[in-house]
Amino acid sequence: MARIGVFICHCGENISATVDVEKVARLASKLSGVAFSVDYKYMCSDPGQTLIVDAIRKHKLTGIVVGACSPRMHEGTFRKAAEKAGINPYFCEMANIREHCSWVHPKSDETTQKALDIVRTMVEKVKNDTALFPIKVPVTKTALVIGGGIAGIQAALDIANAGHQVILVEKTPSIGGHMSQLSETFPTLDCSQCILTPRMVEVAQHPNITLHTFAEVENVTGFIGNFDVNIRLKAKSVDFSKCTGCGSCWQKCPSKKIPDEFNAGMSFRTAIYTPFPQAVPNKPVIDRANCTWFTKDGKCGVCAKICPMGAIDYTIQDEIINVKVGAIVTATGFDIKHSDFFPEYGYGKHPDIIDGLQFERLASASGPTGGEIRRPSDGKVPETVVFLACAGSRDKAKGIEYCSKICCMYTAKHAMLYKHKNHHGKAYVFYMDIRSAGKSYDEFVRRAIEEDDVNYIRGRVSKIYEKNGKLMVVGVDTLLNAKPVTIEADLVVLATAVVANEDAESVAQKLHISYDKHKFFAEAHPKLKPVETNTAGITLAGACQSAKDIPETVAQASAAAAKTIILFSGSELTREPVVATVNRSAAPVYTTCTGCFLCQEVCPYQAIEREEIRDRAGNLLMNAARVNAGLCQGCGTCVAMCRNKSIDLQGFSNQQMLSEVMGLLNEPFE
Amino acid sequence: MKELQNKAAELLENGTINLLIGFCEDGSKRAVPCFIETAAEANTLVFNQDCKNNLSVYLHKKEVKDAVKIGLVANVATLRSVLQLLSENQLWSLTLTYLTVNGAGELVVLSSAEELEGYVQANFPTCRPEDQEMLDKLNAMSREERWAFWKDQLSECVKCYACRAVCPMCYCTVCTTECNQPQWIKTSAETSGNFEYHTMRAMHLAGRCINCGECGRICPAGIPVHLLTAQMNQEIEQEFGGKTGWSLKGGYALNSFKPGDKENFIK
Amino acid sequence: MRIGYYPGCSLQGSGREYSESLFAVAEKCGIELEEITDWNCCGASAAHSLNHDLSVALPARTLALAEKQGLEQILVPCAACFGRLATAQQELVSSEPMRSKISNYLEMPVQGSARILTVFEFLQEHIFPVADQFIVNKLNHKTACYYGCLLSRPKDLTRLERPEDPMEMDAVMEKAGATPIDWAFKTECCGAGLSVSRTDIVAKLSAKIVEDAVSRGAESIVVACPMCQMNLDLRRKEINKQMDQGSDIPVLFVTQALGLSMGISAEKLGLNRHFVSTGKVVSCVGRKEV
Amino acid sequence: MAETFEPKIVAFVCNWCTYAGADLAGTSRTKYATNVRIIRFPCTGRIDFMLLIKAFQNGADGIIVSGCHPNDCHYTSGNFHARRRWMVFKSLLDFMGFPTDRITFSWVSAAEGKKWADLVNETTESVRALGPFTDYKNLDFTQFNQIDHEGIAEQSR
Repeated sequence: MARIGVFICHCGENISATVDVEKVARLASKLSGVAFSVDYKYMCSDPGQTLIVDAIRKHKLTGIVVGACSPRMHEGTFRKAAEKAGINPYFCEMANIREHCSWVHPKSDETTQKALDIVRTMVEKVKNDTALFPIKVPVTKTALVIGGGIAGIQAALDIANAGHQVILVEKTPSIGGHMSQLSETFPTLDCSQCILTPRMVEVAQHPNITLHTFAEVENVTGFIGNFDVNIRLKAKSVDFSKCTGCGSCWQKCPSKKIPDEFNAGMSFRTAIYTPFPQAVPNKPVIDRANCTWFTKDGKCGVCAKICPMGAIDYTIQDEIINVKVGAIVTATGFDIKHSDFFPEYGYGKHPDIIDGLQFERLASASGPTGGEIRRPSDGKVPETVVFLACAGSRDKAKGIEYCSKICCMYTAKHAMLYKHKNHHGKAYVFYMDIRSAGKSYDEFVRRAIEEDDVNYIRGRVSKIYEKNGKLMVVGVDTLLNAKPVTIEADLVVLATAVVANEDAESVAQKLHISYDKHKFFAEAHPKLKPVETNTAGITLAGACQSAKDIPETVAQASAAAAKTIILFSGSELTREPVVATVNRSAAPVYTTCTGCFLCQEVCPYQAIEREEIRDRAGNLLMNAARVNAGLCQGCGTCVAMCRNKSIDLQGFSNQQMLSEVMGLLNEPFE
Repeated sequence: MKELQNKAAELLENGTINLLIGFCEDGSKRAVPCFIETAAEANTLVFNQDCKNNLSVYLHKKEVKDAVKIGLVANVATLRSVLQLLSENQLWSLTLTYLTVNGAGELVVLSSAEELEGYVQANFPTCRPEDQEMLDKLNAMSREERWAFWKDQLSECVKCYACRAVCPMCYCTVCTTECNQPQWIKTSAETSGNFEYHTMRAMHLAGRCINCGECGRICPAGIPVHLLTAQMNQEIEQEFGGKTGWSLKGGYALNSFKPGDKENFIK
Repeated sequence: MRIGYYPGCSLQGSGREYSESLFAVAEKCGIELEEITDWNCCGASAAHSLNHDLSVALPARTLALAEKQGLEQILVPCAACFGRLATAQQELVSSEPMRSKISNYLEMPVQGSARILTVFEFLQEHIFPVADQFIVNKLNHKTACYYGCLLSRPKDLTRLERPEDPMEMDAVMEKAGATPIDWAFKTECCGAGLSVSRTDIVAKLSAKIVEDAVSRGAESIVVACPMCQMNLDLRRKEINKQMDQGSDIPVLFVTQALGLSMGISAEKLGLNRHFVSTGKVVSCVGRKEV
Repeated sequence: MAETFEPKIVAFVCNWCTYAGADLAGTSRTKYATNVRIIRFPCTGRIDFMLLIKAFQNGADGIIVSGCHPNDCHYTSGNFHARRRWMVFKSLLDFMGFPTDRITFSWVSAAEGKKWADLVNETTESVRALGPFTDYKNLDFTQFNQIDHEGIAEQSR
């Protein structure tokens, strides 16, 4: 027999001002199953909670209803109190008589009546509460980090330094990502590679980190704490155990006309190559799509002949390895639009209209021009350079409404670098707004404008066309007496929009994480869970979630690492027991589930699995659904979906919800 | 007819099937379901216009399931229900062979799910004219008239659950009507409870019912309950597309969605 | 397939040679154009900026008449007219209330169902398939295809494949055996309606266009809009004043050029109606490769 | 002296959007009709149509069903599934002649305290205009009446 305690809170005046709390408490005491009822000034205060604890003990209460504020406010508080008093915390329900009653209605009998109704409803619910216990899930303390850019590197190092195993997967032949392509970094203008390469080496040498370059995640199954991942190690065609990275192979490779990704297509590389001098690992792979041996079957083979260690092996095949991990950090990075995306700027047909990454390479000491800024078409040093911020970004017509965030800063940097290298050159920047929020960011931009006299023009550029050797940049100066301007430039740099990787969608589908309409991965909550995804155990780091600069990326990477380390802090993790369950009973019924599996489709978390129920002899008797408590987030869509109520949701069970409805509508009594 | 009998005999003979569910005539020459286990009995088989029963409903019965290799004499409606059942992961333990007679009056034997799917899609039935007529009539009525109609009809319901028993899609071992914790459906047969039951039944069958019409035909009180699901199916097909009992892949309208689904009824 | 034809005011006045050449070419290819009986002003002049309902009602009447006439396709050569008719059609089709409102005004039903063809669509779909057999001589010369604004914007209406750098007219000229140049002012503004009120502005803007075309070696400018043609041709004296050294580059309608390649006589194509002599182009006909 | 009819309105809402929206209405002290009683679900996907029937059966005059706007669902797709279920359920009730104007479906986000208040007020007004929901009760009354008649017939013989 239920013995329910009802505790009505005045919340100072907040409730008692419009609700006759004494009356509510008095009438509540008459409700069936209610053994004790009281009102008090501040239930959430220490004395208030003590009052509850004592009452539970004294009156041997089996459950309590706290008539106070919203459960979203204090449910936790009062459940703790209940637990302290020795009853299962899930026998505590809150009747929201403040937000939903006293605050929104005037002082009146109706308001008091409503408060009582709400209390009565929750009394009915609590009578049907069941003891719930936190769910424990075992955890494999190894993390998978996808992507070897600065985000992946940072996350991997943090997790590894906390003493956990890390598997780092990078799809290109070297880690380093876009950051390794950058020349200098804002707002300090320190050399990107100088700060990055030590980290890369650290990763390579870290005892807790297993590095797989030239590899991609094939598929992911399992759930938080227990992911099962297949990784494809693409055929390198080079036996790394033998290779010393001497480089004679790529020096001799005859196919030399392959656009160099690292230099943003502004130079060429060979078919067997290491992406850049500081690559980690610093050993070459064969790009089979462009290697004569593979394209013109068996022709060439120079590298094999030249290699002193006999490390070249054309027969190596892709290999799939299987790993078990407890958490996954997604750090797959971003891409940018290229000049061919802009019809108004000539569909990229002009070689001297380049994007930001290409400029980085031009300005980089390790770049194709050795750090001298020369234009691609004829290698001349440009006398006038025009920079266009917001090329594509914040432009509905281009389908990119968002701000790419980093462009304002790197455009200022680019202009600065150009001016530093060519004091007499002219630099113009067309911009919409300057978004330089960030530590010493605005100072940086001001410096470009004031000290390096970069000419900032507030306006857009409608078109660029070539006229006797010059690029005519036609735009508008919206400030002062707004007028159209045309600038004759030698080089134009488009700060093109930051976009999600081409394969972002397929990656998201492999990981079962959601993504926004621009294919950036979606965080679990825009404010309070900016690092987690909707799939428990998978976190996000860096620009795969949204455009970010380096400090932000590193911060988020460390945050993702922290989340992972928290998950690894115990040998098993505990989860809220508000999850769905499919009933099971003794033979010969086993379960009322008919195994139609129509519920599988509606689960956003792939939490509903197939269970084969067999007899002792091992004969298959029936198939039935089973909810994986590790994956279930407790939305209950499957419950409402199930025709014969074989699935139920703990904490919001059919019995509970129905009795709430009934309780609500039963006529009150005096 | 002879052809059918011979084929049945042959299948039973060569062990393709251990049990044949079909029709034979009872004393008063009415076609009734029969279960044939030996080739010898095959000559009692009949298959004609008044073989209306949807025999697929028997496939849920344990004693039938035990035969494992089963032949089914079926009209298109029945075949549709088998298709739907397969798409809902039922009948997994059975090996089925289907005997039917096509429009040209020739015997057709289907021995695989794929063949079944092909045949059903090629001979897909449309809504029975008499049903369509009723639906149109009801839809033309005013809200109050419809309410009066169903009130009147459902007050006749005695909750015998024949409509449930005869429905191949109602294969739940325990039905919500039998749930008593909580008690979802009033056990007594008063009209409000009947309304409750038939609403639930229609909701559970909406987008799954294959419109064989058995529930309506069987109802001792003569309530046209089959119209509820028929109407629902039409609306669902219109709103979300997809036919019931059409393919092995299924495609249940109520466990899927499109972000752009109709929501003009939502404030 | 019957094809309706809506001339609008220009093609009966300042741009007569446009319709003359259009009909000449159509006739050559054995295609009949059916003028919409009792058609009225498209509202391009002032109506559309003064009264929205009127801006829809005017073109709507023409569309209604076309429907009554049972026309499924209507060719609207004039860029401005096309803009108005297409815009109105879009409104009619997208809004049932608007439809009923307008048909009330017109006192006749209107659906906006007929397909409105730009001159490019007409040429591609109806002339191209048969053109080759009629093209007798190549217009061997460099030409600048000038589209202007109304034929390229807004892009959902004009349906050009690449609005910022259209190629439709270039394709026609290639067929006619000319060499379209890649230039920068394809879709710039010629000054349009300011032709009379602010000739000076027209001169400035048009000068840029002529200048770029000439500087890139074009020997003719080809247009498909009567307004563009008028500004670049009629206003040449003022334009030349804006340029270091003037130019006598002729400005043809795309249909005139195509007509020439089909060996249709200059008179029939109305080439004599221009202010800037078109003799140069005529003389290019059949000339050896450039 | 007939006083104005005060309808009983039951609101089935999801925890993350509409319940929070109602909380917001509270914290911003937005006043609205006292007639509504809220029942909290984790997600609109959890709301079982049977509960709506039960509510009506037990004397609710009107019902509000509300959750997150499309694409805002805390569980990404619960409200999309709910939307279809509602659509089918509503048309079934329509077909059976049930007065579906007593059910209001709505999207109310956690930020729309005002919208919640308005929704409650409008629904209260419209349901008040419809009057008490008797159709359901009458279902059984008519039966009793019939039985009753038969009883009388018995005696009169």
